[in-house]
Amino acid sequence: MSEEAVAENTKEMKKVFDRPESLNDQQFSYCPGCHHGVINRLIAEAIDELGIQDTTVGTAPVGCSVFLYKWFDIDVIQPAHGRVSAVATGAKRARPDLTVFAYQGDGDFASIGTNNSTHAANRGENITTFFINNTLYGMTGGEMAPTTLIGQKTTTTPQGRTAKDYGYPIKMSEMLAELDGPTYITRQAVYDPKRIDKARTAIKKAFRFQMEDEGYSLIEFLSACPINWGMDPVEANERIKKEVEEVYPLGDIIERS
Amino acid sequence: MSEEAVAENTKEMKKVFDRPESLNDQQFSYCPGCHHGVINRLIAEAIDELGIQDTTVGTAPVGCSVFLYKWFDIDVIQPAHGRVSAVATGAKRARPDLTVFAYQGDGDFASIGTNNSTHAANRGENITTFFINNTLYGMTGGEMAPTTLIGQKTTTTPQGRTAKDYGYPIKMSEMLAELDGPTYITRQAVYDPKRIDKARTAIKKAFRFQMEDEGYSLIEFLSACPINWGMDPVEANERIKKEVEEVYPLGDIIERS
Amino acid sequence: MPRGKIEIDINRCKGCRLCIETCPQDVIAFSDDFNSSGYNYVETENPEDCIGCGFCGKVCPDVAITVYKRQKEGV
Amino acid sequence: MPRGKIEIDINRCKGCRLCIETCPQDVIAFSDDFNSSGYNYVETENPEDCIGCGFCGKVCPDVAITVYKRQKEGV
Amino acid sequence: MGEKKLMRGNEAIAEAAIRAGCRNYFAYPITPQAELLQWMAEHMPEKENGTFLQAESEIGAISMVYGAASTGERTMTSSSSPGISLKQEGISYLAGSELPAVIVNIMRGGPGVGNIQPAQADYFQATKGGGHGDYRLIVLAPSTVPEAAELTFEAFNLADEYRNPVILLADGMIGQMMEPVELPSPVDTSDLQPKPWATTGTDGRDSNTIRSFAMGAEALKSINRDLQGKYENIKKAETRYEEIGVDDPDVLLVAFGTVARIARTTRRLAEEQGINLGIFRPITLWPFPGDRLAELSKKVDTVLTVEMNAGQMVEDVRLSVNSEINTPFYGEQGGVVPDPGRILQEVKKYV
Amino acid sequence: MGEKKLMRGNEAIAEAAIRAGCRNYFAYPITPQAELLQWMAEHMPEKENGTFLQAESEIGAISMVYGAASTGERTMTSSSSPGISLKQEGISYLAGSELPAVIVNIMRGGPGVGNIQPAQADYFQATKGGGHGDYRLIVLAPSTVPEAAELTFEAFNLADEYRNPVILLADGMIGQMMEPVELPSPVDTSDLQPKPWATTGTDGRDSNTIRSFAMGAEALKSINRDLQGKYENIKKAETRYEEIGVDDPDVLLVAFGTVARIARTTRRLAEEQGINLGIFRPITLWPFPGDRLAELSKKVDTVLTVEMNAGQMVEDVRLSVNSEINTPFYGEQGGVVPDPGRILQEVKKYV
Amino acid sequence: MDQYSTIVSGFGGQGVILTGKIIARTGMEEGLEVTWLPSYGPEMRGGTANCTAIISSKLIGSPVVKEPSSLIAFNKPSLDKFGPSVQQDGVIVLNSSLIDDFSLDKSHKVVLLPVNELAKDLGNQKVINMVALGGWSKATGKLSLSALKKGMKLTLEESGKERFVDINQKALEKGYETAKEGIKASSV
Amino acid sequence: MDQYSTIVSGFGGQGVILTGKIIARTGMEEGLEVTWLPSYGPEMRGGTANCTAIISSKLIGSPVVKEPSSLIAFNKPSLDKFGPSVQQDGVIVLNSSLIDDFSLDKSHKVVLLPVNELAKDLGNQKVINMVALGGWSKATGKLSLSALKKGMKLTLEESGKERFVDINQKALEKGYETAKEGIKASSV
Ligand SMILES: Cc1ncc(C[n+]2csc(CCOP(=O)(O)OP(=O)(O)O)c2C)c(N)n1
Ligand SMILES: Cc1ncc(C[n+]2csc(CCOP(=O)(O)OP(=O)(O)O)c2C)c(N)n1
Ligand code: SF4
Ligand code: SF4
Ligand code: SF4
Ligand code: SF4
Ligand code: SF4
Ligand code: SF4
Ligand SMILES: [Mg+2]
Ligand SMILES: [Mg+2]
Repeated sequence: MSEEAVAENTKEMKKVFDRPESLNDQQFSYCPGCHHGVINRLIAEAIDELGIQDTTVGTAPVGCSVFLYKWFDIDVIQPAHGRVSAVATGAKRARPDLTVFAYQGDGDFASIGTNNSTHAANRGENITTFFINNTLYGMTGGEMAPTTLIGQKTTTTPQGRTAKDYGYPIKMSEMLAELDGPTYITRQAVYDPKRIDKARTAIKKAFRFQMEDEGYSLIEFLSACPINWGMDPVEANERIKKEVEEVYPLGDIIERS
Repeated sequence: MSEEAVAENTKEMKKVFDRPESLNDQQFSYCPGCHHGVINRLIAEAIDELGIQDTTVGTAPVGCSVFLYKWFDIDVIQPAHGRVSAVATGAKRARPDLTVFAYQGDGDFASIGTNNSTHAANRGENITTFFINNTLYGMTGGEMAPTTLIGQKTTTTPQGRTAKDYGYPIKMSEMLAELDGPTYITRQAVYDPKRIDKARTAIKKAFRFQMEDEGYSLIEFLSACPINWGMDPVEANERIKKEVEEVYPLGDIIERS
Repeated sequence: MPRGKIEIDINRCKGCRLCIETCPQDVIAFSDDFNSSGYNYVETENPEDCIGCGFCGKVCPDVAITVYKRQKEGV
Repeated sequence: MPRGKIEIDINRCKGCRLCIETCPQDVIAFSDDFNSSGYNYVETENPEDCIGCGFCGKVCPDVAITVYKRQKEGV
Repeated sequence: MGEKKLMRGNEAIAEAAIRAGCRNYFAYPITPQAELLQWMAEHMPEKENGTFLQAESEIGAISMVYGAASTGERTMTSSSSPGISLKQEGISYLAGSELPAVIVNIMRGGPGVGNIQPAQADYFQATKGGGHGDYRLIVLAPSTVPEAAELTFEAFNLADEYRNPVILLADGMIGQMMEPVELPSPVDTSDLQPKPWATTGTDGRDSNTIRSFAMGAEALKSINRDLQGKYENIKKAETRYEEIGVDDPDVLLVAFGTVARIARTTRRLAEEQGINLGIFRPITLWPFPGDRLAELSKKVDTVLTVEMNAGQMVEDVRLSVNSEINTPFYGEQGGVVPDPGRILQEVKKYV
Repeated sequence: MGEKKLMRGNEAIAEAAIRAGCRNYFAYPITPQAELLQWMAEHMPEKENGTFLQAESEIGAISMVYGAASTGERTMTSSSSPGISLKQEGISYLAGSELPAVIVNIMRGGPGVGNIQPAQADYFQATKGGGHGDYRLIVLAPSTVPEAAELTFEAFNLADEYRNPVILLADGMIGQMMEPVELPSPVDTSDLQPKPWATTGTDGRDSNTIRSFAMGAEALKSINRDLQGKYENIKKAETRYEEIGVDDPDVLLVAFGTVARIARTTRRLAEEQGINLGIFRPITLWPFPGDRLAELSKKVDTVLTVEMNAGQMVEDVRLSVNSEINTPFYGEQGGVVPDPGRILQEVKKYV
Repeated sequence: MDQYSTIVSGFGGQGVILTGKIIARTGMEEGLEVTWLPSYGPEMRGGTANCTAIISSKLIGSPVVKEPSSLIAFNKPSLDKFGPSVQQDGVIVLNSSLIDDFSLDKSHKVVLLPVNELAKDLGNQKVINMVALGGWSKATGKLSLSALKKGMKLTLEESGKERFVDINQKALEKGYETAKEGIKASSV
Repeated sequence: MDQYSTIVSGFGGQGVILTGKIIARTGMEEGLEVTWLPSYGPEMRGGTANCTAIISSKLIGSPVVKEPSSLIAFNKPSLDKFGPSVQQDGVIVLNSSLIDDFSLDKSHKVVLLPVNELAKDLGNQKVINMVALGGWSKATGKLSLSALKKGMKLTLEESGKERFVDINQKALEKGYETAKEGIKASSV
């Protein structure tokens, strides 16, 4: 359709869905069908809606979201792998007036960063953490993560993960919910519009807790990595519904405000 | 009483309590009334009773038990602060035929070492961990640990720990019990003969699990640090009963064999 | 006259197929072409069926879709 | 004749008082003296009351006590 | 200035940091710097927006410093040798991201656990880069407690001016001993230079990023070139040293920190025996005052380096002076503090 | 030996380690060494008692190595620059405890995240001690994939012989490239020398302790003296280098690893222009072959050092040769691999 | 043979990496010195990939080349990036299915191969790379078709992909044959 | 005044650290250069403690001394460890309540003070250290009793322990007075 035709046609139409303000006009470098993109957009939407673009500082490390600083039109700090929770803690403690979020892969949050993640949660740091659980290390070549499911083949579990040798899929959200520090912990998915709406609501809620000085929130996202799962994006969505949710059930885990 | 008199008198008497074989003839360097000493002895007794003195390797780091290698007549590795679970993992994986234990303070296990501790537990490493929770850093001068109680004064919380600034006493045992890896997690105390007997039974059980290839065991001990608590040893015992147990209840948390 | 309308930024599209699967009206389909990044992008095949539900935009991981919806009378 | 008996290694003793508190028979008490490490150690004050229950040994953090118990007949 | 207090080195450093406007201190306990945390725990909460946080680990602490520094606030961490080793990745990140921050290393005997006695065996780590990649820290080595306070204060200014981490390299003796200190007057934090590069929320301006990442080789090369350029500037402007009796010495002794103060006693003993011992004390270990040392070395046959390690700074000494000059080394290790008389024995070998 | 395979550097290193009897490998993924883990994940479980364990972090990995090495088993970890920085405390512990272990660093651009392109900017860290305290690693720098395999194999022997950690210092290019490799024949692990010092359960003998701790200063000093003594022995026995065309060169070029192989192309280009370019390639970066270099340097006016960093090994070059010799440096950074022609330009400045 | 270097470049998924490996593997089998070096890194995520293979009768110094002897370009960005650096009289094999408009400065031997169509004819889009490699063999003459077939076979076998040997053999042949006609001088 | 160094040594809990600090604090108040250095470390756990205080009119080089000018020894191990290194003609204040048998080689000025008993007389075992310090003042003459009283007062006040000033003052006096009689030459 020609541009004019679109213009013509949209005259009486209202834009109901568009790129959020808090995203720059940059193309994501994620693979086709990767949920990082959806989650990035949802966070940007929440920032827009809460009107905090000017006062938000994101922290996002290496991992497939290594270019997050390019995509968001907000101030961004890029910590070392795994240190995001501690870096966000430092930024928030230094400037409690800012809204600070931590964006972390499962390798980052649940493996190398477990110490920093756990203690930020236990201290109830007034930050908002987005924990992208795609059951493996996307960036470095699809290695096992502590979140990898039993039987799942990855480049470092070529025969599939066995519990005997490599332990069990780690349930960080449930584990951290045992602590007294966190205010809000929830697990979300983004494979269909309904789930996406719920996830968006959760993100806003988590930001609001921070703005109201209520303390630590954690949103775990079950996230598809079609490329390393060796699936097309539609199959990858199915896998989340059928297999990943089995191990990591969706929903709020705690809310204590 | 003269030596001869003792000899005379004990003729018809049987030794019912004596220094265990697995301890050397060295004096502990712990302060008066410190529970490290009791726990060390109980571990040595368990090793004696299970007949594993020759095949046991202990790992024990810095902290007040820094001289553990001197006191035990077994092979001992001294890891870096916090790395004990990982070092024990390495030793056990290399030599699965050995019985490997990890002896860790709360600073070690629950602060700097949280990452290594959590993942050893999550992998269900076939090791036995003794976690000495004295609610602070004994060795370095009585600083706050993540286990410090709310209100407790330490050298780094001179006004008493507040939840707002420093978070909550971390319940490592409950937290790790949320994972699928561990086989046996229990919390014990050693302030009276009854408790001491129970603790001893727990230690033996944990070693047995390892010997039967059943996987990861964790025994948390509520341990008195009279010197840094600013109490005499008897008061320190009372504190455990009255205050510490309130936050960290005694008893088995999981047992899955 | 269609109730909704979408614009696809074909250079952002990576041909992941998620919008196609999600559209309740089968509005979207693969194009025959590849974009400058080498992806087989999608286009609107049945624009007239679009109801402006926004599902495609929501699921698109590359924020490649803008959605318009005809406003009800009096809005 | 006492049912039990203990030996205290006074050079190991650090005078923590735990054995004194725990002994059901009040057998143990502080000595007037200090050992070579400067601790006010403990000694048996009422040895004849000892029942060999072993409590003192169990609670002693410095493994300073050896406990003997008179054996029952026929053992 | 003005008030004179008897303070431990650790306490003097902590108080000097607070007076320099540091309001964000993150650390983990370790001997022999534990009193630094204790002072901060006591006094930081008294300050407006003052943050004392005992981190979960040294890595947590350096990461918190990274976060706080990103917002442009003055921030510090402290530790001792093993803990500083744990911070190496973080230090490389701070340097690569050009973040101002102050790191205090109260060195103890190594390697490994070692012990908790004073040592100077982390010279290489501090000056040549214990972390990965080409970066430099400004390394300040105080020789007395008052100087420890002074250099701590100065460290914050240097860090801000050059957007570079600064390390205060002292040893357990300086951390533990007490001396009379005249503390610097507190700065008014609102007078500090604003930092337009900091991540403080965009508030209208273009967004800022704090990172040490550049995907392409050419892009990272150019970042590295800029860093090296900055380091050259620092070399030119910030090299510091102290000279004692270097006009016509029989032997020139080079030492830093604790050893340099001990050497003053040696100098007195030498004098009694008619030996003129010159002392050259680098205050900045990086940038190393090599040019000045080269000049001074022309007056002597022997430049003797004394350190509490197996021979580290001596490499920089040798790199500075002509290879014809004799450059022996004497060191003690493992927490042994060299005795002034023992040093004199070494000196006498070369007169 | 015998079979020739086309292998990636990372894979060749992994397979060589297995053939050297390494049965305990612990690591954490990082580019550009990820294939090393992948190879181990695939092949270690095929071996009897073979352990591949992806650790929770680099610190976990080096600690597991500490544990496995304590039992006397051959063990290895690998990583790339930022991950190696995280291991510095652990490495200092290994060295202080005199544990044999092999550490592979496939270097990338730094500082901080840097990028994942090849670099040589961790020379200082590896050779001078990135961790705390006075210790030394044996540092082996392969220049080709076959040599990476060979030196990995050798690393295990050296580690055992001297009870010392050995680091294989290569860069992303060597890790990623493929070349034909003749692999060493596998050792029979039961033929390896027993290690009576290891913690394997007492089984009748006196108990063993693995530690790096000595409370008293004199005790730790004596441990340090012993370590230094061992290092002297290693210097004498294990210094390795390669020389190409050093009989009567116009200029002597010093380079290690990837740069040294590139310099061979430069040498060919130089030859075409009638310039005789000698190449001196240290294979052991520590111990640095300074004595041999000093000898060779007598034949030339200029010793040109080329590195993929801002100038690190060049310090060891300058420490080795007489200060009258010209010792310029040319470096590339950030993942830029120097071009043979560009190096020639530098060379020509000095003919 | 003097050092002969080839850059293979295209989108991820076009078989770039394998193509380079087969050149190196074949060279090795022929008794030559060889190196192979991939580009690697996050640009892989949905982006382009390239690698460099060098074969030589003498020891190979640098595995990186600024001016390759030949180029196999599967898409336009690849040609734009590497085309200009190919040596005078060097060979450029380009995928004319995706690259329709280009110009080159130096005098190159350019092989235009519609590899997508040719692969479609063979019934498998995955073999576009072997079609191109067949063309490269013809145009460069550095490794014979039969040598490449053997090298390809060995390479696939070593990674457990024997079942694809046949179709790839056909693709190599097809490329070789087609190139006979398709070789043109620059600048077309 | 030339450099004057004092080692104070005893069990943990005997007030060793504070004693040294008061010497340094007093010296500073008197306009002298001072240093104070504690022993530190795990030996503290129930073990012995010691510290070195130096006062001098000139800049102090090393805060560590191998041969101290004086020693205050609260127990036998302390005397054994440091006694032999005290300078010729140096002062040794020793706690005769705990040390009953000793011998020394050099000619020292030895002050025998039964500090435990003297403190008991004062009704507070905690002040044994000030009793000893009073004796040290008398025997060394380096810092006057009144200066030490002031230094002690300042030190206690700075750590919020004003309430103990009185009793400690009495202890200083008691030590000073008692020492008048108790000074003996070595080797007793
Ligand atoms: C210290 C350190 N170790 C390892 C790496 C390599 N690395 C980069 S990202 C990453 C993990 C990526 O996995 P995850 O956090 O799950 O993010 P994803 O890519 O899956 O979104 C790793 C191991 C690094 N950059 N730094
Ligand atoms: C990397 C590192 N950080 C800090 C220290 C200092 N340190 C030694 S033991 C210890 C903690 C002791 O506390 P805990 O583990 O609870 O043992 P405890 O002494 O209470 O029994 C610390 C912080 C160290 N040795 N290494
Ligand atoms: S590798 Fe996986 S997580 Fe990373 S961008 Fe691709 S699909 Fe997303
Ligand atoms: S400080 Fe506490 S934990 Fe340490 S030995 Fe003393 S009483 Fe025990
Ligand atoms: S808006 Fe709804 S109907 Fe229209 S194309 Fe998108 S998904 Fe289909
Ligand atoms: S969801 Fe987006 S990226 Fe995926 S096919 Fe549709 S428009 Fe393209
Ligand atoms: S054995 Fe029992 S009765 Fe005897 S002294 Fe001990 S506690 Fe008292
Ligand atoms: S319990 Fe042991 S150390 Fe404590 S007073 Fe009794 S004998 Fe002494
Ligand atoms: Mg992931
Ligand atoms: Mg503790």
